[in-house]
This record gives sequence, structure tokens and C-alpha cells, in this order.
Amino acid sequence: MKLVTAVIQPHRLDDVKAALEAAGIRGMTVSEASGYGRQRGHTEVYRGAEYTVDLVPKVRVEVLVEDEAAGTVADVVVQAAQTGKIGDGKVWVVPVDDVVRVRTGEHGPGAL
Amino acid sequence: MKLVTAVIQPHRLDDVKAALEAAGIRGMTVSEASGYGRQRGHTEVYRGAEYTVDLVPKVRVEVLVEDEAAGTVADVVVQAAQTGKIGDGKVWVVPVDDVVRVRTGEHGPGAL
Amino acid sequence: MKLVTAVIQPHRLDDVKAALEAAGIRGMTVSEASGYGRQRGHTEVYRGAEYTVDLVPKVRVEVLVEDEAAGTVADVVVQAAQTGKIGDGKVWVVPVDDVVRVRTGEHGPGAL
Amino acid sequence: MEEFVLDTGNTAWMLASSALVLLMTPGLAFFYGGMVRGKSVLNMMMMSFGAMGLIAPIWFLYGYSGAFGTDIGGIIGNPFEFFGSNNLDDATSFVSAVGLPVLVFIGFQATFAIITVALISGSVADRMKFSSWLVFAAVWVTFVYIPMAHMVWGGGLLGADGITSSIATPIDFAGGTVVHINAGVAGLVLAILLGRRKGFGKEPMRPHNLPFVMLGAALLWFGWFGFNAGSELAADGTAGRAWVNTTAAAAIAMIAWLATEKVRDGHATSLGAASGIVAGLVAITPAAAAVDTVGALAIGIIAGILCALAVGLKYKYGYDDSLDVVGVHLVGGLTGTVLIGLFAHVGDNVNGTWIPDGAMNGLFYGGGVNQLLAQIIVALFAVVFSGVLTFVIGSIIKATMGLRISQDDEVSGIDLVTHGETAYETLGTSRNFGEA
Amino acid sequence: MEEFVLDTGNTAWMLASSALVLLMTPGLAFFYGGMVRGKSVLNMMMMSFGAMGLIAPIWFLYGYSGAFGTDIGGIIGNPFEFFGSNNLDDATSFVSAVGLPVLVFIGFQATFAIITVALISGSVADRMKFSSWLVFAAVWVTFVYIPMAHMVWGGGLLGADGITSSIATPIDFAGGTVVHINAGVAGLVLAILLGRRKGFGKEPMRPHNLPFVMLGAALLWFGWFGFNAGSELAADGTAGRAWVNTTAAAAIAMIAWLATEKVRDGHATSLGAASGIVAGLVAITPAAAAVDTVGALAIGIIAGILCALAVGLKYKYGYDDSLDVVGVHLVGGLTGTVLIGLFAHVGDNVNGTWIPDGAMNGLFYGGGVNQLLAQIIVALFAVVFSGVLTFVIGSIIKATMGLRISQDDEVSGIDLVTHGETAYETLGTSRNFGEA
Amino acid sequence: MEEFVLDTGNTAWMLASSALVLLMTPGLAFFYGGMVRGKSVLNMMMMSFGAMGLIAPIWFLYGYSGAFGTDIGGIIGNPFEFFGSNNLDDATSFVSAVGLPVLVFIGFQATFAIITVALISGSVADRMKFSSWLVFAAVWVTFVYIPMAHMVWGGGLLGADGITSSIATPIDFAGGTVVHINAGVAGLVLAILLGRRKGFGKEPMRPHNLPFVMLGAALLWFGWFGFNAGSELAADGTAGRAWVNTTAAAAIAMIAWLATEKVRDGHATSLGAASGIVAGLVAITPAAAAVDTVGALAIGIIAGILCALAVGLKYKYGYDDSLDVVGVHLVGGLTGTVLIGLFAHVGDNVNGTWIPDGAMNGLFYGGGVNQLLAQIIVALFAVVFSGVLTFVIGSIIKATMGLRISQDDEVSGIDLVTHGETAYETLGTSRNFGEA
Ligand SMILES: Nc1ncnc2c1ncn2[C@@H]1O[C@H](COP(=O)(O)OP(=O)(O)O)[C@@H](O)[C@H]1O
Ligand SMILES: Nc1ncnc2c1ncn2[C@@H]1O[C@H](COP(=O)(O)OP(=O)(O)O)[C@@H](O)[C@H]1O
Ligand SMILES: Nc1ncnc2c1ncn2[C@@H]1O[C@H](COP(=O)(O)OP(=O)(O)O)[C@@H](O)[C@H]1O
Repeated sequence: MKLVTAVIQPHRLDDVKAALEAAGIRGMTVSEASGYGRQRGHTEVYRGAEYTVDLVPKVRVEVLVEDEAAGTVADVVVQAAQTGKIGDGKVWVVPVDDVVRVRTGEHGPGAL
Repeated sequence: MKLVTAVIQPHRLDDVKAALEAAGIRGMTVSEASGYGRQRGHTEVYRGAEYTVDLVPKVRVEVLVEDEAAGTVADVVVQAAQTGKIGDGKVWVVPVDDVVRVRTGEHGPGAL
Repeated sequence: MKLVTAVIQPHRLDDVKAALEAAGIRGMTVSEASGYGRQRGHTEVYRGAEYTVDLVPKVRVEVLVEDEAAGTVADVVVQAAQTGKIGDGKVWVVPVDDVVRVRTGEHGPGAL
Repeated sequence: MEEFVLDTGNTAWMLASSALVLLMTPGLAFFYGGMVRGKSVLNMMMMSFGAMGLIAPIWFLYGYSGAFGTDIGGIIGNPFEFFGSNNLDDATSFVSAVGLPVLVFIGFQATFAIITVALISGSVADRMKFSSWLVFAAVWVTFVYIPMAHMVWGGGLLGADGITSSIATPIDFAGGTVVHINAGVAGLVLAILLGRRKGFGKEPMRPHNLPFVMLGAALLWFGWFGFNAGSELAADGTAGRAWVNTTAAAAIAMIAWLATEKVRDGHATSLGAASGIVAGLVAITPAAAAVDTVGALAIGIIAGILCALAVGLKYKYGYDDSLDVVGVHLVGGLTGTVLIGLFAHVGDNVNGTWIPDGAMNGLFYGGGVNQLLAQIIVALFAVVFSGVLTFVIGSIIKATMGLRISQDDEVSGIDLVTHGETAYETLGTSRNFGEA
Repeated sequence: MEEFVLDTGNTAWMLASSALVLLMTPGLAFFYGGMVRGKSVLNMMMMSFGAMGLIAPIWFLYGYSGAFGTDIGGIIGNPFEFFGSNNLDDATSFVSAVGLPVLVFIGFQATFAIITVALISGSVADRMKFSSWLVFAAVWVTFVYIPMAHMVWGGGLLGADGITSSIATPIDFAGGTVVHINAGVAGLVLAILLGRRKGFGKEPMRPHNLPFVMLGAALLWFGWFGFNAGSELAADGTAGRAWVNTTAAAAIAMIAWLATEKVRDGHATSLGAASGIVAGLVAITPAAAAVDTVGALAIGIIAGILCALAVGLKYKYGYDDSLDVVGVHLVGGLTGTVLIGLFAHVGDNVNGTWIPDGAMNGLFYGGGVNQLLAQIIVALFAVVFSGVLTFVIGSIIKATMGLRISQDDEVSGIDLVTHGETAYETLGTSRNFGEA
Repeated sequence: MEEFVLDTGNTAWMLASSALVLLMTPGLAFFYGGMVRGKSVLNMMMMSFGAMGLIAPIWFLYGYSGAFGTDIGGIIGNPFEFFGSNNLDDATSFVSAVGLPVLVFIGFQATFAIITVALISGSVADRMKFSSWLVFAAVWVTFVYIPMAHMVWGGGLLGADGITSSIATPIDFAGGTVVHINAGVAGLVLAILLGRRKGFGKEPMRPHNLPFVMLGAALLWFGWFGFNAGSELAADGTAGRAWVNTTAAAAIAMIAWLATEKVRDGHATSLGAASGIVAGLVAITPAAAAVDTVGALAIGIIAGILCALAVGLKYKYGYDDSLDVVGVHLVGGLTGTVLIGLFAHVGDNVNGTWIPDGAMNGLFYGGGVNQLLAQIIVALFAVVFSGVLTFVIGSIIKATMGLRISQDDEVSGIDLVTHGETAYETLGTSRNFGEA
């Protein structure tokens, strides 16, 4: 199994969720993050002093999938999250040894 | 070494912490997350309009362990987090190449 | 490719960011976390009752790198984050099958 | 020659009342600010604060004079008569009979002009250009609020000798038409001119901070004592009547709103409690001293239920009155204004009530239908007057400087884009980052 | 025939005081709301707001009449006499001597009934059914608060001609027995009937928002000027004495609480500062105009220390008085009520102090032990009266509709389950999600 | 023998004003508390609350007497004369002419002493030992505030018969010198003695909660009506003038600050709106009843622009006046104090204005340069007096108990280290963790 992790623009989350659902993905885990990269944060001025905020808000989406689905899922996310502007984010795939469903104790692909 | 990641119901965290401690685990990292899955969020009505909140609060627990402990640790977490209701979450295991303890610079199992 | 994850003291983040930048790293993802380990949280007293807060604030930094850079990057982070006190945190390295840049759809090292 | 006899008691109450009403606008900033998403709370609050910044000077320069100066055609007072709050004379002023220095009255009235403008901002949440808001505020108060205040309170078309003089003197104790119907209609027109927020009707857009909404409702209730009991301009039994009726209506409207929600949606929400309070306060405003305790409770119950139902209309008709200026202020204001025609009750046994000369008891208290008719006529007049003028002003601004920020900016959040700030420290500068 | 002579100054102060005391209940909502966990802040606030919604109409309908109507057996006034705030006559009213329209007094008293009920809610945090709370509030105010108010202020058993008439007239300037002992005992009884929260004594259950707690304390202090200085019912030197004593006691009690904490726990906390302020305000309430400045400071110091120690008792005895209604209001109320017996001081050289006919200086000021005895008797009577009746009311509700939500719902959070809301936008709908 | 004739109207207004000014200090706690990072908000608020706890008892014990007792050398009043607020006589008091019980005046003045001390805390954010702050507060109020209040208001060196008596009587209606210049200079000196925060000038240190800053600004504006209009000590037309001028200056200063920001930085921020309000309020304080409406607007505009520019100075000169006590209170206080010399305007046609005997119209209103000179002299005197004494007091505390927490503690956050608390529930105890 694989873990597909995507760090995306927050306002793309709804589209990514919809695209994954359309692709038959039934579960995912989402969390808040901040990104640092080519996209530079905005400049803020507080009472005459100027600062650059270099961490910009992002959302992390994690999806556990069977080995053969990893590529498709990554592509689905990329397509749904793409705006073409700097800062769109990254998707990466990591190998997973085992998955367990807490409710049932089931192991392996059936636990997804 | 392995990284055991668990996404669980927030109110099970205390029991999971206690169970891991009992199993001899001396460290872990915890963070907030939101889950999307079979468990559907509640419906909210605001001033006459109805919405479904489809992301439900979860907690993520990460534990780095030696290879041979991964299975036990996953089982310990599953047992402590289980309520038997939909939404109990997932546990997964990922291979880890190396671990370093920041304080000492120590590598490998001794860094756990 | 590898994913280097570091859980560090929050107030070391600025130095870690600077060190990574100096080492030629152009991107990273940062998020909030809580740590549980040898470093025990502080004790709080509320209206006569005493409690130990056993989860202490940490920051998680994730950096995707090419295989050969993983060791260096881990070392750079360890050096920048080190204060020598208990609770400095951990750095670990996980293998990555693939990385995609969302903006362009590019795969592999070029997507970093 | 008349001489001015200061009444320190009345003056003390009006100084306090003026401060109370001024506090309502920041209260509104929290009521509204808590209701929007975290990315536009500052802009929401800035619309209220901006109204304070602009309207106060306008009022002291020509606003008071335009509303309470010598009548010109029943529509407006002479704006130059007391320009700069000069040429005032306590002995001959509008309020000399109650021993009140006229400057205190000017201050009191300024706070009404401010809050009326601020109320409108609820319908334009998240998407109106801040510069256009400021221009709108200044123009609207000049061409809509000041004439309306004159017509109702300054001896114009909606007063004792106005368009309903052959039927009955209209009753508007503290501003049902001038403030609430006026702002409610303006909010509706602006919402339509602006168009809907991206995601309206599809995304929850939940209130980001409900305790702030409740703080706002509490400050509004507190300040409303100045608004209603202060509108007596004296510390007497009629002020006491207004105080009691205000509390009775706000309290029971909250319960009525919660009950409506509970029946319809299954939950009694804190947003409903806060909204119900405001609905009750709005509805009792014109009637504050014109009804007895039971009348106040009746108005509160009816307003609580009607407004709770009315806030759903925007989804049906598709106008994005984001924070329910229409559902609460227009509907509540109309409810109170019209119900006076049923519940007005002055007479033996009813301590403290008061209605102006030429007004009469309501239909339920033996006064016949005249008062009801007069109330309806005035309400309709106010709806049309405010609607037409707001449409003209809004359209001109839309055609020239534009009313709305870009959709990208709306998605990014107006706080960041327009004000260069975010309300709370977020990832990247939070407690846990940077310098720990 | 008597004639009513309006005093606009006194009326101005009482209109303002009434508004101030009304604001205390939202203040309490923040004081309590900040102290609970983020998952039950809305419910906590709704218990206060719900009290406002229910108690105000009750008071205007039959509450005032029940407390201040013609005495029936020393226990209650005739609830039908002024039903619906009708049949009032300013000239013959309770407050005609100070030139106050009786409606203003009715409004003022309504705010006392509201806050007393709201105070109780602190002991039932996180777990009481909202419907049961509303029923409890309405029944309790009817059968416990109204009689107690009558007995102390309306000419009943705890007044000048009451059970202590042969010893001394009890002193309760602004409501030590009626409000604080009464609510404190009721809170204790309800907490016991409800049982402990899941995790009580094991988990920290830290305040989720300490600035809200401080906001609440500040609004309470501010409103308390209406409560204490307003209880003089006039704008005079005695009101000034109450103002000064209130501030002195609140200030020094904060310092005393912080010092106690610092010695015991090593830290002076903001929760302690907020709590100390309230403890001082509670304790000075019955004594507000009966002691001199030094007496006020002494009462403040003693209350600050005692209450700081008393809040730990719940862990020892195992009752879950969640937000310390007992530790602060019962202990503080008893402290103030009893210490009057030591510190009451009227006489030359002490500007503004006042005690009723038949009361005397305290033990430390040459008055002997009589006043102390009278104070203790009244306090004990109030404890027993409130305790027994609250137990009966609470038990009946428990047996019929039930008092408590399910444990699952308590774990999920009462805000979500009961009110269908969460206080703040959380993961899934936050600024960073959905429409960015 | 003189007899005291109570004026209930004036007394009502002063009781209300005293409550309003007391609320300013918690308002300041939010204004400042919202501006710091989340890890030091509680300490920031505790400095204000601690000032309330300490200064009120000091004032009631010897402070009032030291400020308003029989003059000793033009510098201070006899602190033993009214020790413990005893030996007071309404008939012969400072305020008997307006029918005000002297205790009410003592309470009113207490609130001024409290807020002045609390204002200073803005410059020491995040890093001052709390124990040293409390000691500083008690010592500073004794040796700096009380003499300054005496000199300006108690018949000392800065009053009618003081150092400028041959030029003109200085005008300080409500506390430009005593409160704002005094606190501003003290803040500057303390900031220098303490040194800069770690990261000053490099890290953003953004306000962690801007709605709290706006809440603070709103409560300050609200309370300031008590401060300025209350300083008339009566409910009359001059109080009305002060009310109107206060609102005019605060409003337009907000707009002026926003305009300055917009031109300089491209954004009109909510922090700027809140700061502009306070700048306008500070500047109009000494001039509140001495100028006409246009004068008030002019002072507001000038103060808004100057203060908006002045807050940048700390980066240039490298002192860490963290929350701009200097930029807003010192610069605003000087601006208002000096501009009186230009804008003072009493005469026909200007309703409600007032200046003391021996004062005259400003340069722009035909009064010549005398008043301007007198204002400048008094301002400079206050700067030197406060600067030197604060330096001595601060240096002694620094040398003995130390002024500053360790840098490690500063990095960890003073809330946690000093008060053993964090303001909000954070990871590890949040809604999502523990008992969910
Ligand atoms: N090497 C990296 N490791 C981890 N996350 C990265 C890395 N590079 C970029 N990111 C994440 O991807 C986001 C977008 O990257 P950025 O360089 O701004 O734009 P783009 O990917 O479009 O070139 C960053 O905000 C960060 O969260
Ligand atoms: N494919 C997945 N990838 C990542 N996380 C998942 C996946 N499926 C479920 N989860 C996580 O597990 C949680 C529980 O899943 P759910 O389907 O609701 O119940 P259950 O696991 O009991 O069948 C989800 O809220 C989500 O956080
Ligand atoms: N086995 C583990 N798995 C995951 N995270 C861990 C583990 N052990 C420690 N950590 C993380 O590292 C942090 C520091 O660990 P700690 O034991 O307190 O100090 P040190 O690493 O200096 O010995 C912890 O707060 C936690 O976030």
C-alpha cells in the first residue's frame, strides 16, 4: 500500500475532495500546514515597520491507497489542485508496510 | 526502524497514551487533524440553511519504533483506541531509513 | 527521493529555516505539533488543583530531498535545532517513491 | 425672552445615554464580526469603525443642522443654520423644555446617525471595497439619513403635521423608521447591487467566533437602553417604561427565536439567541413607551418568530444579505412600526406610557384603525424613500469607483488584501513559531 | 393625598444602574464561558442568556409583585397586586421617598433576579440538559428567589420586623443573602444532584480562554457599581460610599487572592486575579455602605484569602462545583454577611455610611455582638431555606425530565450536541479550508 | 457656616463617570493584550489589573489626600489630612460648589490614578518581572503621579498660581499633563532601562488578536466620556461640549491615521484605526472643553497624523517602546497640550466652552501667544519631572530586585513562566485532545 500526501492551496481543498470522491476514494485525513517555497508571503507593515511573512497557509491531504492506485490518485489530486500559479504545492508517495482499521482490527488493503 | 502513525478519535488519546506508556514507549508526537470517511459529519443549520460538516476532528499520533516493535505498537494503539463505532480511524506503518536525536546527534535505534 | 521530517523546539524554527536556506533548500512544509517524551511538561495549578501538562509544543518541518542529500539535510537541521537540552526533538528520514509539482505536473527530482 | 433652566438630572441621563448609544456601534462590530469567516472579520469591524470616524464629524458639521434646522419643504432642515455646531442657543433649542443643553442632544443624535450607517454593512460582508464603503457612508448619511431624521423627528413629512396628519400622528419613539427600516432597505439594495459572495448558498460560511457574536448582542442590548430610554430625553417614568419594555421585548424575542429554531431545526443555537435579542430590540424601538408590558411582550414574541423565519428568505430569493440586515432590521423594524397600530396603549393604570399629540391607542386598545393606517403609510414611505435613494447612490458608486473587490481577493480574504492584516496570528507567526 | 415629586438626578442614576446590572449577566457569561473547555463555552453562555430571556418576563409579570407586593405571612408578597406591572402608583410606591418612578425600580430589581439565577449555572457546567436548566430557572426564581427577596427587602422575615427584630435589624445593603448566599447554596445542591463531570479531578479541564475570563471580571466589576451604589436608589453620598467601598474591596481582594496563590502554588495567575475581584465584590455587597474604607479593605482581604482557599474544597469533598459558585459566591457571601457584624461603622467622621434603623455598629466599632448575631442568624436561615427548596426543585426535575445529558454527549461536547454549534470555526471549516 | 446642598443630577453623572473611567483600565488591558504575541497576553493584562488592585487602596488611604490635601510647597498635598478617606466634609470640600459628595470625587479621581499607571505598561511588554512591576506601580504613583495631580489640579505649581501665573493659567481640562505626558515619559524611561525584547526590529511580533485591540479601543472611547465629560464634575453644557469634542477628535483622528497609513504603506489597518482613536482621545483630553468643534477636529487630525508618524521612531532610535506609549500618549499628550495655545476658543457663539480664570483664547482666536507659552512651559516641566523621577525609581528597582525576566523565560513566554498559565488552550489540552 502507499500513502499519497498532498500539500495544496487551502482554497483547492473542496475540489480535491470532490475529485477524490469521484475517483472512488472513500477516506482521507486532512490537516493544516504552512508552506515555504518559491511563493513568497506577503509583506505586512505594522506601525511603520515592514515585515515579510514567509510562511503561507497550506492544507495537507493524506490518502492511503493500494499500490496500483497510487499513481492515479496522485494525478487526480494534481489535476484538481492545479491553478498554474506558483505555490500550488507538492504531492508525494511513500511506501506503507501495513494499514489497520481501528474499528475492526482488520489489516491490509481491506482496512482502507 | 518504522514510523507508526495513528489517526484516532480525539477522546481516545488519553487511553492510547497510557497504553503506549505501559508498552514501554517513551516518546511520541501528536497533532490535530480532520478526518473524512465513512463516518459522516453532523448537519448544522444556520439561520434556516442546512449544511453538512464532512470533516470530523481527529488526532494523529506518530511513534518511531524499532522494526520488530512495529506490529506490537500498532496493535496496542488499535486496542486502546477502539470503540467499535464507525470513525475509529486508521493505523499505518511506514519504513524509516534513519532517526537522529537532535539533542545528541545520535543516529539509529539509540535515538528513539 | 527522501522525506526528512524534523520535530523541533518551536523557537528553533527561524534558525532551522535559515540553515536550510543556506544549504540550498528551496522549499519545506511546516506544521504545529505536540511532543511527548523525556522532557516533561510543566505543572499547572488551577484553583488549588495541580495538573501536569505532558504534551509540549513542538514544530514539525518536512523537507523533500534527493536521495543523496538526505543525510546532509538531516545533519543541517540537527545542528541548527540543537540546544543540548532534553526535548530538542527528533529527525527522521523516510523513502519516497515519487514527487509531483502540482503547478506543472512534473514528476521526480525536478519537482522538488 | 425665554431663559434656559438646566436640569442636571435629565442632562446626566442624556450624557450617559449618548455614551451608551455610541458603544452600540463597536457592539455591532462584534455582532457582525463574529458572524463572518476569520478571513474577513477585520474588514467587517472596520466598516463599523469607519462609520464612527466619518459620520461623527459630518454630524457635528452639517448633519444636526440638516436634521433639526429650520424646515425646508418638509424634507430637510437648513444645513447651514447650525453649521459646525455653532449659533446654538440652549434657551430656544429643540430640547430646552427638558432643561437639556442642546450640545448634549447633538451628541446623542450623532450616535444614531453612526449606528444606522454601520447597520447597513451587514449585508455587504466579505466583498465590498473599503473605499467605496466609506464614500457610500458619507453620501448616504447626507442624502438619506439626514432627510429621514428630519422628516420624522425634525418636523417634516412624517411628523405630526405631515402626510398622515388627517389620520393620526405616527409614533416612532426611538427610530423604527429612521434607523431600522431605513438601514434594512439600504442593506437589501446594496446586497443586490453587489451580488452574491462566491460560495453563497453552497458553503456553510459559519460564524468564526460565536462568543464575539454574543458579546456584540450584549453590548447592543446594554447600549439600547440609551437608545430607547434615552429617546425620552429625560429621566422620568416614561424613560422607565421604555427601559422595562426594551428588556421585556428583547428577552422574550430571544426565547421566541430559540423556540422557532428548536421546532424547525431541532437545536436552539447561540446565534439564534443573539439574533433574537436584536430582533426584539429592533421591534420595540418605535414602540418603546407607547405600549404596556403585555404589549411589549407581544411585540417581542411576534418579532422573534417573524425574524427567525425571515432570515431564510435570502436563500429562497437569492440575494446575499450576508448577516441578515433585512431579516432582522427591516422585518423587525416593520413589525414594530406596524404593531404599534394594534398595541399602542396609553391611559389610566398604565404607568409611564406616552404617545405624541394626535396619536391614539391601537386597534386592540379601543383606538380604532387610524393609528394602524398611519403607521403603515409611514413605513411604506420610508421603504420607498430609502430604497430609491440608496439604489441611485449605490449605482453611481458602482458605475464610477466600483463596489466590489475581485473574486481572487475575496477568496484570499479581504482582511489580508484590503487591510494588510489577519485578525489572529496564524501559522507562521503563531505562538509556536518564530520566537517560540 | 400624597403627591409624587420626581427627582431626575436619582432617576438618572437608577436608569444607568439598571443598565449596568443588566450587563453583569453577559459579563458572567464571559467569566464562566472562558473558564470551561472550548467544547462547552456556548452552552455555558446560553445558560446566562437563557436566564435573561426567561426571568425578565417573569419579573415584569408577577415577580416584582411577589417580592414587593403586600406581605403574606412574612414569606412572600401578593403576586397579583401588580401583575403585569400594572396598578402601579408612583406616589404611594416603595420608592416614592427618593423621587424615583416605580417602573425604574422594577427594572432595576429585574436585573438582580436575572443575575442570581445565572450565577447558579457555574456549578453545572458542561453537563446539564438545557431544557432542564430553563425549567429550573423559571421554577427556582418563583419559589426561591422571589420569597427571599421579599423576606429581606420587601418587609418579610429577614427584615426589620423579622426573626431577628429583638436582636438587631440585619444589614444586607445590596444582596449578600438574596443573591450570593442564595445562588451559592443552590449551586452546591445542583452540583451534588447532577454528579461529577467525566474526568473531574483527573483531567486539567483548563480554562479555554483566559482573556474572556478577564473580560467577564471587568464587566462584572463595572456593572457592580450599579448593583452596589445603585442599591442606595439615589445619587448621594451614601452611593459614593458604596462606590468607593466596592472598588476598595474588589481591588484588595484581587491582591489577597494573588498573594495566597503565590505562597501556595508559586504563581500569581490571571484566573486568580479575576476570581479575586469577584470574591471581593461578592463580600462587599451586603456591607457596601455599612463600613468605612478600612472596613471595606479588611473585608476584601479576608474574602480574597478565604475564597482562594475555599475553591479547593470541591476536590477534597468530591462535589463538582465546576466554576466555583460555592467557593466564591457562597463563601464570599457568607464572609461579607458575617463580617458586617464586626466592621459595621456609622458615625461622625465616616462620610456617607448608612445602616437601617435598628441596626448597630459592629463588634470592632463598639456596637457589641448583637449585629453579629443577627447577621449569622440571617445567613443560616438563607442557607437552609435555599438549600431545602433547591433540593426539592432539583430532585423533581431529575425524577421527571432528567438533569443531565448522556456521557457520550458530554464527551462530544454539549455545544455541538445540544446547540448544534461549535464556538469557533474548527478544522474542516476554518480560514484555511474550504474557500481559503 | 457653609451648608452642603446635594445636586443629585451632578452626582448621578459623576457616579456614572467614575464607573466609565474605571472600565478604561480593563479596556486598556485588551487594547494592549491583543497587540502582544499570544505567549504574553496574560502578563500584559495582569499589569493593568494589578494596577487596579494596588492603586485603588493606595488612593483611598493616602493618595487623594496627597493630591487634594492642603498644599505643601506647591508640590504635594498633606497625605495625612484625609488618610483612609476620613475627616471628609461635603460642605467644605473641593467639590461642594457643584453639590457633589466628596466621596464621589475621591472615587472618580482614583480611576485616573489607576489608568495612568496602567498606561505605562505598554512599553515594557513581554519582559518585565511582574513583582518589579507591582513595586514600580506603587512607588511611582506615590512619588510621581500624586505630586503631578496636586501640582495641576490641587492648587500646586502648575495651576493658576503656579509657575506660569505671570503669563497665563495653563489649561488641562482632563489630564493631558497629569495622565498622558506623565505616563508617556515614564514609559519611555522604563523601556530604555529595560532594554529591547529579543528579536525587536527583526521579527514581526504581530498583534495576536486584533479584535481584542478593537474591543479595547471601543471600551477606551466609551470610558473616555467619563474621563473628559466627567472632568466637568457636573452635568451641564460644558460636559456636553466635552462629550462632543471628544467624539469629534477621536473620530477624525482615526480617519487621519488611516489616511496616513494608506499613503505611506498602502493599507488602512484595523490596528491603525484603533491607534488613531486613542491618539485623538489623548490629544483632546486637555482641550476637551476649551475648543470649539472645528478646534476639536483640527486637534484630532493633527494628532492622528503626528502619532501615526511617531510610532515609527522607536525603530529609528532603537528603544523598544513595545506598544507605543511614547508614540501615542507622549506625542498625543504633548500635541493636545500645546495646540490649546492655538485653538482655545471661548466666547459668544461657542456653546459650552470653558477655560479657567486667567487663561485666554489661543493664538488663532485672538488671544496672542501667552496661552501657547504657558502650555509649552507646563508640558516641558511635566516631561522633566516625570522623566527624572521615573529614572530614579526605575534605576533603584533595577539595581535591587531587577527589572527583567531572563531571556530564556522571555522566549518561552512570560505567561507560562511568570503566571503559570497560557491564555488559550493549546495543543495538548485543546478541544480536540484529552476528553475531546
Ligand atoms: N522541498 C520541499 N519539501 C517539502 N515541501 C515543499 C518543498 N518544496 C515546496 N514545498 C511545499 O510546496 C509548496 C509550494 O511550493 P512553491 O515552491 O511555493 O511553489 P511551486 O511548487 O508551485 O513551485 C510550499 O509552500 C511547501 O509547502
Ligand atoms: N484512505 C484513507 N486514507 C487516509 N485516512 C483515512 C482513509 N480512510 C479513512 N481515513 C481516516 O480514518 C478515519 C476513520 O475512517 P472512517 O471511514 O470514518 O471509519 P472506519 O475506519 O471506522 O471505517 C477518517 O476520519 C480518516 O481520518
Ligand atoms: N519515539 C518517538 N516517536 C515519535 N516522536 C518522538 C519519539 N520520541 C520523542 N519524540 C519527539 O521528540 C520530542 C523530544 O523528545 P524527548 O524525549 O522529550 O527529548 P530528547 O529527544 O531530547 O531526548 C518529543 O517531544 C516528541 O515530539
